[in-house]
Amino acid sequence: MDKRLPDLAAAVAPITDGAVVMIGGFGSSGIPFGLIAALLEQGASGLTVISNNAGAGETGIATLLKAGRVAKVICSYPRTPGSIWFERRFEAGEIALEVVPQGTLAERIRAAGAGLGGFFTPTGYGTLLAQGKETRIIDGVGHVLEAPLRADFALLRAERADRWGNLSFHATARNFNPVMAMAARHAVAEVRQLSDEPLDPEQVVTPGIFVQAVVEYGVRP
Amino acid sequence: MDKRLPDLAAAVAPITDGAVVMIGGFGSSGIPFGLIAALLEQGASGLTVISNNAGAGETGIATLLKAGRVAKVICSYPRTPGSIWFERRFEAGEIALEVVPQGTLAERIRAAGAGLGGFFTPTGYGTLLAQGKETRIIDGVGHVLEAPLRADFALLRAERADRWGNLSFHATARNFNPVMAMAARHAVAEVRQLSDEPLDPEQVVTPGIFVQAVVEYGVRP
Amino acid sequence: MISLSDNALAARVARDIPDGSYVNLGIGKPTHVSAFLPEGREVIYHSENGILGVGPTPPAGQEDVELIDASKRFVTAVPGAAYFEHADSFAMMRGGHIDIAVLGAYQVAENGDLANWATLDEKYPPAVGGAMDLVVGVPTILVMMRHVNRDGSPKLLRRCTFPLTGLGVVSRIYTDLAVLDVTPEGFRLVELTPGNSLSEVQALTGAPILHPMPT
Amino acid sequence: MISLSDNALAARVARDIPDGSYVNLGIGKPTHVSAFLPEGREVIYHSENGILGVGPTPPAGQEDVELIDASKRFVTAVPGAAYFEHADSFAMMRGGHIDIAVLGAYQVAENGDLANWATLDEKYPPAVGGAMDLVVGVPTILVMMRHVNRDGSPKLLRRCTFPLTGLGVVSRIYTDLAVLDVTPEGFRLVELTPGNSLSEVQALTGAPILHPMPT
Repeated sequence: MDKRLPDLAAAVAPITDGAVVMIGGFGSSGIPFGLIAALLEQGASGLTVISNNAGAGETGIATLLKAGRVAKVICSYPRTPGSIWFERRFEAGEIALEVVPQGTLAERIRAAGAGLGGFFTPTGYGTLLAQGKETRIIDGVGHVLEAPLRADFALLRAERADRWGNLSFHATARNFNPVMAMAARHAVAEVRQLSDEPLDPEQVVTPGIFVQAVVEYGVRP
Repeated sequence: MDKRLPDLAAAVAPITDGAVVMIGGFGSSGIPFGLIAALLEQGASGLTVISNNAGAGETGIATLLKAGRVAKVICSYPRTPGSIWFERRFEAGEIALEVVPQGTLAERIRAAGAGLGGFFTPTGYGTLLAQGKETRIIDGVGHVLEAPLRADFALLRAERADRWGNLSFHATARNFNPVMAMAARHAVAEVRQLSDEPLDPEQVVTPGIFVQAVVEYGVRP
Repeated sequence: MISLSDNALAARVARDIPDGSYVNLGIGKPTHVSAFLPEGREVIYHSENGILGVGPTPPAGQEDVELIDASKRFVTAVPGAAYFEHADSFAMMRGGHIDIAVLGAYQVAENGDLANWATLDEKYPPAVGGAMDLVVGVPTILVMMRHVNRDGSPKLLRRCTFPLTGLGVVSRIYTDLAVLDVTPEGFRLVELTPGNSLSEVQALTGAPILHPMPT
Repeated sequence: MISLSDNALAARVARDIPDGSYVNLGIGKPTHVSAFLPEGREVIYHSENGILGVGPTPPAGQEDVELIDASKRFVTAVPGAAYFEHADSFAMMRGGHIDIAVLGAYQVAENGDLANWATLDEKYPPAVGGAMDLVVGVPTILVMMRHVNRDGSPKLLRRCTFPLTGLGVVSRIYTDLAVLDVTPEGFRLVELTPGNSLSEVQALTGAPILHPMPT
């Protein structure tokens, strides 16, 4: 078993037009900039992107939005300062947007990865974001029923990986990467360092069973 | 902030008659034998115990069952070889039993800790353990609605702790301990070693926010 | 009218954070509260992007680009810190483990409703972040904001007009002009910024302010 | 009738585990399958108590009392192993991440229903463990069991009489007498233990066995 790939292009090769792609990261940390650049190069379009943010400036997800590759964004916070490409595409009506409270986004992704059919959460009850959703009062508190959120692919950023696909992370670059690994049919991680030795089993954050391929991209942005 | 306690007796002192107590462990690993012995000594009775197993031989939870301190057991597998005290109390009709599929048990505990109102799981659909529960077909698959499971106290076993209550574990002694820490109003961990230095933040498995007290119990069973 | 500076307001909020608390500081001005914590208190700051134990801004040149807070500022980690992933981070928030959250607001209503994520401008894309999770899970929600909008219109209202973040969730509001509690009867004065009168502040508030507690 | 020994049956199951699989071996006899994996295959064994990469039994005196498998046997961890907590472990099972599970059974029905957790003895406390989670999440469920009960009565049936573990979940059954697939039409013979005839095996089976696939 050896999940190591030789380059970023090989890692994104399976992604097809119209795919649902989760992309890890929060703000500027934990974003797989190398894989996103390779995906831009590769050319797949009509993508649904699931991520916390929608890119900033001319980097990361913003490059996919600029190039018109994204049909829909599912995220909690598209309005990072400098999200000009998201704003342009949104104002022009060129992309669909589903805004999800951040914890519900993480939990919907986890539910998909954990094989659950949905969950009741108090988050968002009584707000615009619960409109059209099933609600229920549980122990006197209003709850919203939320569905699992799965993807065809996940593009992840990690610190180290071994040939089994076990991942460790660095500081707050962990964020959405572990849950997205669980929820995608095919999860690919760019890592700062591929390790010839197995990671310490006590220190594995994402076990390799959730990761289909790893590739080294040594740059820490 | 210093969550370290001087002895096991201090750790179990707040437990009252009739309390709901989660107890970590699976088989013989990750069981807080020191805290259980202290609880036996302390004398609280009429307890509801939530744990994967129901004790074996004359050790662990079996000592509480033998002493008649347990009114109800919620677990997945009470029938570990040698669970004689569970079997005696059960056959005599002296304890109530709720059997929960193991993954549903872990997930119900996590749901309580994560502030969720419940979840749909395919586990157990169409079986005796779904009788009386709400069911729903989601994407063509039968699901059962399961409720969060919370506790007044959690008794945990960990490898190391620092004064902030951060925990690390050893091998398969991790098991239910991290989710139980999340789901109890007051979680207490016995640890093989109290550390004067803070744990490495990358290697903390259970962050101290979930742990109210830690006490050293150096024996590894 | 005496209006507290942002720093003075942050210091006023910091005074009310007890020793030993787990606290989430919302993005923007609330992040400054930690700089004003009185000496001798140990408070653990949570940031929803996966850290407990947020420390001060690092010295220039020593930033770790992968160690940031929810405002995307470079931060440090204090001794006793822990890193974790997003589902665990929001379990801390939604599950009632964090003691206090300090949030900014567009509007707060006298019944404790909070509006802090969307305006009525339909061209502006909505962005909710983690505020909705905080308000349902954290038992004490402190709001820190200017008392009025730039045009002088009130932000403290009988009912919010902007889309809600949460229903009946606010415990206390700290503004540049006053501190108010949300009670079952409505806003109740806790204190006035020294130099202001209740009638002056009432005139800038869109709902009645109840008599102060006897002191 | 030729009846495979437990070891021979474990070896027969092991032959069908492809290289690179993630496999959960149920408690009891299925745990022996790993000892018979053909040379040259790397298979990662999952145990629901929190380990991927279960290795062989340690030498006497080198046991780690906190490193056990779901059968509560002392085990080792192979290179590439990982430890995790229970909710994550069952996410692997329920979420479809494990490729194959090998389970024991009291009864299997021709529609793939599995009964392996409770009998009809009401005095005996029920104990379900993790089997219900495995069968809903793992795409390939292999059952490994004796073909008949000790009293000679069949365990392969038109419908189970014991409480079910899961509905329509079994892919293939390996017994001491034969290997059978569960198909939409019912049990279909894959192979007979050499020396046995289909009619002999059919006589010990509580549902029709369809003609073998043409070879």
